[in-house]
Amino acid sequence: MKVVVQESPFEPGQMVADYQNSLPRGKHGGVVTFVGTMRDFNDGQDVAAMRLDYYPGMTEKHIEQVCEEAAQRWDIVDSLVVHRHGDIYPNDAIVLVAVWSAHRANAFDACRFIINYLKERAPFWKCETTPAGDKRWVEHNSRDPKAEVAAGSAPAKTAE
Amino acid sequence: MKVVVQESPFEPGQMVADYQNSLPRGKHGGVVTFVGTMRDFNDGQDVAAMRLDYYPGMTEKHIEQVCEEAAQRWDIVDSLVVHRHGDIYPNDAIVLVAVWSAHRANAFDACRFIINYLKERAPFWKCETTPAGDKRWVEHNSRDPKAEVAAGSAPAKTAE
Amino acid sequence: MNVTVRYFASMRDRMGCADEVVSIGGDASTVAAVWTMVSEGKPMPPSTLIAVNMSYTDAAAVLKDGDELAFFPPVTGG
Amino acid sequence: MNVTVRYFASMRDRMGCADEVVSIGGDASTVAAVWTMVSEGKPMPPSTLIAVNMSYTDAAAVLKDGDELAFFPPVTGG
Repeated sequence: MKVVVQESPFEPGQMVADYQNSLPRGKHGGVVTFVGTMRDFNDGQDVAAMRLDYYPGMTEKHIEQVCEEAAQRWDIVDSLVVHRHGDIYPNDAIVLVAVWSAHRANAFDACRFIINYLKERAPFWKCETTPAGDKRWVEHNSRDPKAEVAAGSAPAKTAE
Repeated sequence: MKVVVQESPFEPGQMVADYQNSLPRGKHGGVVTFVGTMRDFNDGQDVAAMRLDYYPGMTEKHIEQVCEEAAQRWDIVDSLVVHRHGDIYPNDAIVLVAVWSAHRANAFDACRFIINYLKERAPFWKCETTPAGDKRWVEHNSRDPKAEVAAGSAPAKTAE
Repeated sequence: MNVTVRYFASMRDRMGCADEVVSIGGDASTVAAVWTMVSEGKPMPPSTLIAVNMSYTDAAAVLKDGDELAFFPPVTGG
Repeated sequence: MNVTVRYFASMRDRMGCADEVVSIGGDASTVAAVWTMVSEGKPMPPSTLIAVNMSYTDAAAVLKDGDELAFFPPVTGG
């Protein structure tokens, strides 16, 4: 299991190939990956650039917890998460989640679980810049309609 | 949409990156990929090498049909399938399925659908070679327990 | 009429060839009838898959001149 | 006792700083009490998230000397 939060751009295919080379050879049957890419529009407005803030320490800890929870729930061989912070431009990879398993069903389920819970729990905040130079905080993420709502495991909401 | 059945080994990350570069930039939010890798064991026996036979023409046609069906069922941007035939060795990538979409849930669903139905319908046959040199045909694929059984769309079984 | 019959994987081993052209009297024949000819009356192995002109079908399908018929075991790709 | 309070994203813009150390009389205080101090009595924005020592918690949580408390809006990573 490896979790990396980094400022520099990365090539998802290269990260997956490099990590896979460190795994025992010939033991896993497949790998499912999700790569989230920066789009040049959001909520109907053009976006020229983005800054991604995070909470060093807490962010990595929560991604690791999500990966550990996935490894407890599904029979997987290993998982890798890479997430950018800092300045990001359209078409950049923002996040990579890769899960290796003997049977593909477990890798699909675990990969989807990790990205869904990472988006719910890991402290990252997107600040978008429009082509005119205006900045705005993204207020909420879109949800996967199939994401489970796990009572007690989502971030506490402070109803005021 | 692109479907390739080829004899030469391929680097999945490079195939995904190259195809993604041909897509309109900044329009898709993410890509889900599945890569199936040759293991060095199957049904409890060691496997040293494998030959993958196929039915040229019918195989490509059925993979294309599965990709088209996925594009009708889910709102996706594009899909890519690469599948090996011929001689394959442990740790080689056998199959790559990549699906791009604006919302990740559709890419997860469509990618899983394509690999499940490819495994059910596309005419490929694995012949494994043990370290001692014995050859044996693989008799059936493992199923994804979440695969739908679509009446009328699976290959006809000839009840004797 | 003539039909090309193709065999794949373990079916090819069983039949001893990759393909053959079968000549049938008359204008129509079913897949089952062609199987009986090429197999010399042996039963079709359970779970054999059948394709005509690269589309899945079943043993009751009717063939016409020039069709490509294929017999093969369950597929194991991916 | 002293508590470090950290703000992120739009909460940082609202509070005008990234972090501050808050001194509180006594041995214990709740998150809600610290919020009242740092905000000068303003209500907490709806859906504010709270973490103590990098674990999610709620406004009723009790703080001890040296804790790191954080306030931030809903997360938007991935």
